[in-house]
Order: sequence, then C-alpha cells, then structure tokens
Amino acid sequence: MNQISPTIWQFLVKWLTNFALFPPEASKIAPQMDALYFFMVLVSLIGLTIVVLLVTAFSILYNRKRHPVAVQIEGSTLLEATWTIIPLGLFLVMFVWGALIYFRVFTPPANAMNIYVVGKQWMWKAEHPGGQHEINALHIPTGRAIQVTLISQDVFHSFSIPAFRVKREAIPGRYTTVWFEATTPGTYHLFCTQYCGTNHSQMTGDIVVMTPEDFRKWLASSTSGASLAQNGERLFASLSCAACHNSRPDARGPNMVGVYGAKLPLSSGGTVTADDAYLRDAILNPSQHITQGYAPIMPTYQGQISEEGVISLIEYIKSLDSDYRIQQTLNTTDMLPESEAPAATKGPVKP
Amino acid sequence: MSETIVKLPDPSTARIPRDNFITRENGLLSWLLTGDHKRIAVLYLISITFFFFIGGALAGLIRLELLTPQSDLMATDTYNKVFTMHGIIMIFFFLVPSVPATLGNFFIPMMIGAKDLALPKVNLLSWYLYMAGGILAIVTMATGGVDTGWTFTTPLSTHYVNTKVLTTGLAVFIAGFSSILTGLNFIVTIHKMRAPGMTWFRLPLFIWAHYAASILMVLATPVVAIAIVLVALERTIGIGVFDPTKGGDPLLFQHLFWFYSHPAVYIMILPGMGVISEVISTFSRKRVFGYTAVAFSSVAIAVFGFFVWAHHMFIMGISNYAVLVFSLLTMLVAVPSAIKIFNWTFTLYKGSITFETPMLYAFGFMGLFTIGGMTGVFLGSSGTDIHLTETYFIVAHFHFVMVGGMLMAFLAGIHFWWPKITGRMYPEKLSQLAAVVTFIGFNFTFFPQFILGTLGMPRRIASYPPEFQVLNVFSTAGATILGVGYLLPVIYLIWSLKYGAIAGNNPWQATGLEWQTQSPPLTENFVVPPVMDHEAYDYEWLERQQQAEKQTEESHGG
Amino acid sequence: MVDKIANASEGAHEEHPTYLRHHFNSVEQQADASNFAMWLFLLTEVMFFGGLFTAYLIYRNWYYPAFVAGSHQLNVAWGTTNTVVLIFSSFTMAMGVWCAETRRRRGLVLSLTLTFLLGLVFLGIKTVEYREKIEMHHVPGFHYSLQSFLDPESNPEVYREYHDKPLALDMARRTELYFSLYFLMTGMHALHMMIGIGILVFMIFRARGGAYTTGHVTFVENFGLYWHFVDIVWIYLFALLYLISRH
Amino acid sequence: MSFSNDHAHHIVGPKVYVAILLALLVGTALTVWASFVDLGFWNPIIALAIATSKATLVVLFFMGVKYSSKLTKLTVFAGLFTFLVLVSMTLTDYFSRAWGSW
Repeated sequence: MNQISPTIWQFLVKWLTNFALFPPEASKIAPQMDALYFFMVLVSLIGLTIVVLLVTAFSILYNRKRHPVAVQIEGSTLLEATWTIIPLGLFLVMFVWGALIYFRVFTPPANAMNIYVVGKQWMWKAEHPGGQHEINALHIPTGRAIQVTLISQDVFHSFSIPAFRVKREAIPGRYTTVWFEATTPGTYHLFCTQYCGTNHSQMTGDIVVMTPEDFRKWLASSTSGASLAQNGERLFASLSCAACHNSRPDARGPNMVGVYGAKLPLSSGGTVTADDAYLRDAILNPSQHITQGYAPIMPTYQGQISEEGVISLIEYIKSLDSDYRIQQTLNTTDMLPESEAPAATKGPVKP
Repeated sequence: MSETIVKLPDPSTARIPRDNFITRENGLLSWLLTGDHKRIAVLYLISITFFFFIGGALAGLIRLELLTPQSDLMATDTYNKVFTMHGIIMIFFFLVPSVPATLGNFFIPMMIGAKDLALPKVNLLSWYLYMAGGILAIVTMATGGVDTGWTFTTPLSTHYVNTKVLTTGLAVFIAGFSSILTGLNFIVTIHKMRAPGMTWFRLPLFIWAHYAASILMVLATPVVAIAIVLVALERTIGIGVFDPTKGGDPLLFQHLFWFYSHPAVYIMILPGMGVISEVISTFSRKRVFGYTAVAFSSVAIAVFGFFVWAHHMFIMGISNYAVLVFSLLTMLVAVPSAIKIFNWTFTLYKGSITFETPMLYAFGFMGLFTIGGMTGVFLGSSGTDIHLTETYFIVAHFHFVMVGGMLMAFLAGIHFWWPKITGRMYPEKLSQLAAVVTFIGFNFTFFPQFILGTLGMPRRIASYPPEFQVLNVFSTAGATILGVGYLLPVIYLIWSLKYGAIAGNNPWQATGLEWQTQSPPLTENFVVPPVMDHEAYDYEWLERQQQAEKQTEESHGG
Repeated sequence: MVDKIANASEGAHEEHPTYLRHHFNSVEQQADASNFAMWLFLLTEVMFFGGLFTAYLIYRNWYYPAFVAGSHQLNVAWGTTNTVVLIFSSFTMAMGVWCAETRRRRGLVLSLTLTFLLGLVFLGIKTVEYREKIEMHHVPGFHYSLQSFLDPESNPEVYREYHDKPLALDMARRTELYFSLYFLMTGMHALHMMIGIGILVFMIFRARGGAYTTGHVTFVENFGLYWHFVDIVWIYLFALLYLISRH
Repeated sequence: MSFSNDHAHHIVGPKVYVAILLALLVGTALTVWASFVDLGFWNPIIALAIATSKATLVVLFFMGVKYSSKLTKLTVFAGLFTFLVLVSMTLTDYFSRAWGSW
C-alpha cells in the first residue's frame, strides 16, 4: 500500500466514494426512465455476452491447431430468421416503451404550475408566475407538477436536468415545454446541452428543490413586487392593447377574457386552441391566425416587445377571468397623456 | 496461437516484381497526373493519414483540456474551435473517404476483375477536390478557425458567430463533391466493369458494402451541399430561410443537414463492414455465413438509412408524431447491423481460425461495434433519448461506432491488404501488440464517457462540475494509450516498406481476385483479364487452383 | 419513327476506335458506363434541387398569403415565353443528338447553335425579369421594399390584374422569403443554364470539326441529358413560382 | 463501330421529337390557362400534374428512357424515390406540428 503514490491513492479513494453510474433520481419520471435504461443495458449486456462468448468459444474450438480444415457452411435460414426476429422484437419493445416515456415527459398535466424560462447566450432566465426572477437557477417545490415553458432569445439552447431525466431544446421564436415533478429536496445541475457559442460551458445553473413550505418562504422572500400578470397588465395598458381588445360592442379586436385555453374559430376556417404558443404568435405575427369576425388589422409587435414582455402579456391574458380588469386598463389608456396616444390609434397599417 | 496461414515465398529467391504500378512510371508528375486507381488510392492513403493525425492531435488537445474541471488549458473559444475542427476534419476528411477512397479505390476494380475504375479522370479529380477542400479547411483553421461545431447549427452559424463559417463551409462543400464523384465512380464501375462470370452474387461482400455506401454518397451528399449554400447565403445576404426573425425555420437546416449526415454515418461504417467480411472469411477459411443475408443487409442499411435522419432532433421541437415515426424506423435500421454481427460470428463456426493482426482488429471491431450499435438503440428509443442525447453518452456512442468500428476496420483492412499494396509484410508480432494496445486504449478512452453521459455531462463543454473529473481523467489516460496504438502502425508500416518480408502473390491464401495477381499489382492489374468461374470465398477452388499450379511447376521442373 | 441501328452496317468491330479508353473492353461498355454515370450525376442534381423544393413547399404552406402576393409580382407572360423557349431548346437539343447519332454534321452544328441561341434568349429574358425585381426592390437583403405588398395599388400594373388586398405588416415581411426562394431556385437554374451554354460553345466548335459525327456520340448524348434535366427543373419552377398562386 | 450492339441502342427519330414538342407546347398553354381559372384547392394540383406529365414526356422521349435499359429506368426511379423521401418525410414533421402536441 505504501508504494502507491499518495496522489493516486487519494484519486482512487475519491473515485470509489463518489462513484455513480447514474445521477440521483429526483423526479417522478426518473425511475421510469431508469427502468427502461436498465432494461436496455441488460439486453445490450446479454447481446454482447452472446457475441463475445460465441467468438471466444469458436476461437478456441475451431482454431487452426484443433480444427485444421474448415467445414464450408452456406448459411441457415432458420438462424437468419432467429437473429432477425428476436432483435427486431426487442427493438420494438424498446420503441414502444420509449415512446410511452416520451409521451409522459412531454405531456404536462393540466394542473401543472407554469414557469417560463428564457435562454440566451449564455444564461437561463426563469420567470415565476409571481414575478420572482432568477438567473441560472430555478427554485421549485417537491410534490407539484412543474411545467417549464421554454424559449430562446437567440440560438438553440437545451434545458437539461439530468437528475430529473428531462431535457428540452429552447428554440428561437417558438415555445417548447417540458414538465417534471421533483421528489427529493436538494440542489441539482442545470445544463445547457446544446452547443450555443463561446461560453456554452458556463451556461449552467442550479435547480433547487425545496419542500413546499420552504418554497413558499422562498417565494415570499424573493418577490420583486409585481407578478408576471401584473407586469403584463402594465404592458397591456402601455401598448394600448385594450383600445381594440375590449368588450365594447364596436371593439375592433376579440375580447381577451377567458380566451386562454378556448377553441377559437379562425377566419380561414378551422379552429385553434389559444395556448401559449398561439398567443405569442398572435402578438408577433397577428395576421396568420385571424379570429373569425375580425379584420386583419392588428399590427405586429415583433421587435417591440422582449420575450419577457410577451411572457408577461400571456400570463396577463391567462389571468383574465372577468372583464373588469380590461376596463381598468382601458381607463388608464384613455387617461394617458397625448404623447402616448398615437400608439393607440395606430391600429391597422392601411385600411 | 502460433499457427498461421501465412505462406511467404522463399526469402532467398523472392523479390518484388520489377514491373508493377509503383515502378511503371517515375517522377512526381506521373503520380499527380495518374489515372491509375491504385496510385490514386495511395495518394489518398497518404493524405488521409495526414488529416487523421491532425484530427487526432486536436482530439489530444480536447482530452488534455478536459483533464481538469476548469477551462484552463485554453480559452473557451479556442476549445470550441478545436472540437469543431476535430469533428470537421475527422468526419469529412478522414472517416467519409477513409476506406472507400483508399482500399475501395484500390481493390474494387481488382476484386471485380477490371483494369481500372470506369472514370479514371473523375477519380483523380475527386482526389484533387478532396485535397483542395482539406487544404482550405486547414488554412481556415490556421487563420482563425471556426466554432460552430461540425453540425453548423443555425442560427448560431448564420448570425451569432463571427468566425470563418464561409470558408469552412466551402471546404466541406468541395469535399462533398469529391465524395459524390467517388461514389458515382464506384456505382458505375460495379455495374459496368465486372469481369465475365462475375455475377452480382459472386461479388465479394466488400463490393456489396461499397455499392450500398456509394448509393448513399450519391443521393445524400447533394442535400448537405445545398444546406451549406443556404447557410452561406443566409450569412452573407440574409435570405431568411433559416432565420426565425424573418419567418424561416432553423430546424429546416437540421432536416437538410441530417438528411445527409445520418446516412453519412452509414457511408462511414458500411465500407468498414465490407472489410470485416473479407478479413473474417479469410482467417477462418470459410465462406461468410449467410452471404446473401449479409449482402442484402448492406443494401437494407443504405435504403433504411434515408428514413431515420430526424432521430437527431427528437427534443429539438419537431412534432411528436414525427418523433414516433422516426423512432420506429430507427429501430428497423438497427436490425440489419445485428444480422451482420451474428453472421460474422457464425462464420467462425467450424472454421479454421488463425489470429493474424487483421483478424485481431476484426474481433475488436465486432465487440466495439456491438456496443456502439446497441447504444445507438438507446438513442433511437425516444424516451431514453431525452436523457441521453447531447451528452457524453452520444459522444461515446458515435466514437464506438466510428472509431471503434470504422477505424478498427480501416486498420484491419490496411494490414490485410498491405502485402498486396506494397508487396511486403508488416512485422506480425509488433502489429498484434498495436492491435491489442488500440483496443485497450480505446475502451479506456470511451467507455467512461458512457457513464459521464448517463450522469448528464453535456457534450462540447470546456469546463464541467468537479465530480465528473475522475472519469474524465480515465478517459484522457486512455487517449494516450490509444495515441500510442495509432502511432505504432505508422512507424512499423513505413519500416516495412524497406525491410518487410517479401509477401508474394497471396500470403493469406485468400480467394479474392485481387490476390490472384502479383503484389504490388501491375498497372493493368491482371496479365490476362480474369474470368470468374466460382463463387466468392470458395476456398476449395483456391486449393484446386494451387494444386494445379504446383503440378504444372513440377511437370516443368521434371 | 424509331430507328434501330443495325450494327453490321457500320464498319468493323475488330479495330478499336481511337476514343476507346484502355480500361474498357468495348465501345458499348464505355458508352454505357458514361451514360450511366451521367444519370447518376443527374440524381445528385435532383437531390440538390430537392432541398430547395422542400424549403419552398414548407414556407408556401406556412405563409400562403405572402407567397400568393409575391407570386403576383412575377410576370407570367415572361415566364411562359421562357418556358416555350426552353422547350424549343430541348427540342433542338434532342434533334442535335439525333443528328449526331445519324452522323449529320451540318444538322448537328445547326441544332447545337439553335440550342445555344435559345439558351441565350432564356437568360436574356431572365435578366429582364431580374432587372424588374431589382427596380422594385424585391431582392432580399438588398434594400428589400415591402411597398408593393403593404400598398398594392402603388404598383398599378399588377394591381389591375389581381386586385390584391394589402397584407398585414407581419405577413408582408414574409414575402421576402418568397423572393429569397425565387432567386435561389431560378438563380441555381440559371447557373446550370450558363454552365450548359458554356459547354455548348465548346461543342459547337468541336462539332464543326466533325467530332461527334464519327460514331462517338456519348458526349452529345450526355450533354443532351443534362440540358433536358435543366428543362425539367424549369417546368417545375414555372409551375411552382409563377402559376399555382395565380387565380 | 460505335453505337449498336446487343441491347439495341434505339435512335428516336425527328417525328417523335416534333410530336413531343407539340405536346409540351400544348401542355404549357393548358397549364397557363388553367392557372387563371379559379379552381381553389385544385389549382396547384392541376399545375403540378401538368408539369409532371410534361416532365415525364421529356424524360421518356427526349432523354430516351423509354428505350433505355432497365438500369437507367431504375436509376430514374431511385432518384424520384429519394427525392420524394426527402420532401415527404420532412413535410411529415411540418404538417403534424400543426396538429399540436399529441
């Protein structure tokens, strides 16, 4: 033992104590994913063992010394069929099993708490519904389904939490979602796994999983004062959205109350579910999905609102369950000073 | 294990034939303007080795940087350039042309009994294109490099980096054309230049594999060419096709890119599989088990290979329905590879096996490719792909397939045909050592990366959380062993050019037509144009042939 | 209609013609091989254009109004003329191949010259069309102007015909994608035309010296394949870019 | 001796070429005319159908595939097939994206 250099010894000790074959299972989906993973490892090991054993056995039995003259064998349809059908069957099992898990990871439950995460070179910005804002960190409670709605401001990023076994690309110009339910409190790695430029390596963060109680405390202590919906309301007013989107009989745009999650008839025929992605598109590329009964007069807000702004607006629209709040913003719009007025009357680009 | 099938001519009287493709003409120009497929293959071999060692040196830098958790050896943007150039050089300038352009170029005409490839000038042109692309890539690297990753992902490559995307793209574009021309040439040759009696099912499996790979080269490469053209135009004048702010879809680039780059994986591995079929048959003295199954599995891989590209994009925002379709098709393409592995295994059954270096590499290939292929299924299954993709798991997976598979096959092929190409044997003991060292080094390097990937370590990062260090140290240590394993052959193969034993026509007692002529071959390949009158891998025919030769010799002597 | 050439009537088989390269056994093998190679090359061309067609189909589906409005800016009369020109050039090229096969030197030179001239006419018309686009600022990336789409009446010629409604700003911006693809696809096509015309010049000179009328017609045949392929690409471009959004 | 031989190298005569030329011209006229008639959903389909039949004529006669070997026919088919794989499989993704998630 003494002959081994202390550095190597330390190294080995460190290795043996920290050795892990897979990351901690800290979400509900993790054990399910691991079950499939270990099934595949098992199948691979069996397959590999069969090949290695056969090769070794044949090498011993039929090496030239023992078996100087080869017996010519053309092949065997039965064997060919065996090693076509058995692997195919196993692969199909893996396909179905994998598809089921894929289905689960990307189908959030209806009651999930939604957190927005915006990726940009080179940081993650998380927006909690209550207005809590985090950079390269995400605090979440255990025992609650969390849906993360992702978007990127620039290039592709990938939101990866190995301990939860989830990963989703953050795409420029489009929302993607992933959900998970954390089970074990602790701090876990958050990585950007899609190469995104110079400081890709530094685009990491911490996922802090807390008990629901701690989480409530954390929420209270790190609030920025206004919730996302409140920020959205402010934006709704300052962009004069209510000039058209109100409940007056002569309103030029559809009313926003209760819009979220509703099926909207489109002027081009067909319907669309007003989800986050639709609302975002309706703000930035309004002419692509015109609600039936309205003229395509809404101007685009592309380049005028940041991704966070869009998120706030969506949260605001989500929160609208009565007309009262819209009326409020309408009143504030009416009371705005003259300088802000043109924005309100800008309306259509050219009738 | 001392048993060997090697039969060398009597060293006291043996000599290299005076007239062969190397000695026929002299001077640099006779090489640079040659139309001879064998000379072009040698040119390719030299240039490919050069690019391999550049790519290898870059890999060494990557491993050194990853020795410690911090980004301390080089700045992160340097690191990004290093891994980008490692990928580009290894894929476009080593793996894609490696076996086809060297061994394929040399042996396809010989195996089918032709004098040359159908289009010798095009063949030479494709080497020049390859060199032009390669030199452009190296110059780009020397004058600033590029840091997009070899995948050129938009919009990163179009709007967010200011390194030399255009020249690198041009280099890849040119190399792509070289690859198209090589594939086209092979297809025409295999269709039109076969010797009398050489029917499709008498072709060596090496030819089948190259045929399948060539189809992929011809049909898939143009799509990446247009994708690169679009990236270049997007970058220069902003056409908006891949730009989300202009309504373009950045994922479209990935569709076009992977439409080539997934089949490219098969372009790389299929010729390697062809080599393994030849080697395993020769060193177990047996016809390949299930010849037709192996032949058709090559074609099946080529055809299915076109249907699976989007499995690189499962979590990137393609539709979930598309994920299901592509995941299912991916499972189907895994089957032909399994068929091949089992057929090779059963070729050994009741064979008469010897363990020369090519056979050791072939065994290495089978083990490593099985692991590489199986881990591919992990990534093809949409569920586990979520966790494993974009991590070191995927790095380990494709290195098992590309380095463990393709490179092993390349080395097996180089050793197997070295006596034919040069007329001299390589030193057997040393090369067996090199094969074992390569195998051990390889496993040390890349196996820990599977665990790293499962633990979640992202790919393409210069710094990582400290708990990943131990496995990274293992990997780097293994890489040094692997480096030794790769340097050894270069040394002893060059040594053997002068000092190796004279090989004679057919040192391995192999059945391919290429072995029935002198080594190194004549410029015309055969003195008398061969007629194929037996099946491939017919060792009984070979024996009869040799006995007949012996008798004529004896009768002449008597 | 279809002549089958009997081999007996055409000279002796024993002598190898000078154009038979050493590694081929026979002239047929050589001709077959190069013909097959040409077809394979055309496959790569198909896939090359395939990427562009895919992009076009996707974006047309996404931004239908923008693509309709963009298409209205193209001049169908020019497009139709060009289609007819190209069809005629394909015909003259086919005649050229026939002349070569039946060893009519003057006919070959005439056909090739006509093909060459028709090719030039095509490019000339294309230039006129491009110039129109440049004047209208419809070239993506170079002071691209949305005016014709935000205010269709500003371009009375087009407006008279189609009475386009103005597009909303966000959709109008997507017309840039239409024109990107328009220039990419027609540009790639024109590039192929230019390469073809270059080769035609070379061939006309050689044909005057009787190069292709001695039996070695592979080069003319292969070039014919290339030229017809370029014609086919245009037939589809014409339908996709000019026609399908007309009504 | 040049062309000629076992698998009958056909030479297509001028009469066929003229007939094809006329057919192509008619096709062009037809497709331009059809494009100005409002057929709604059918417009692009008719335009592409006419374009395809024109292209088929060019391939079969001008390019001589009708008289060529099986190999050439197979080659043309392979190109068409891969082209369709590229277009249709890519469009699979784009069209099914509109169906929403699941």
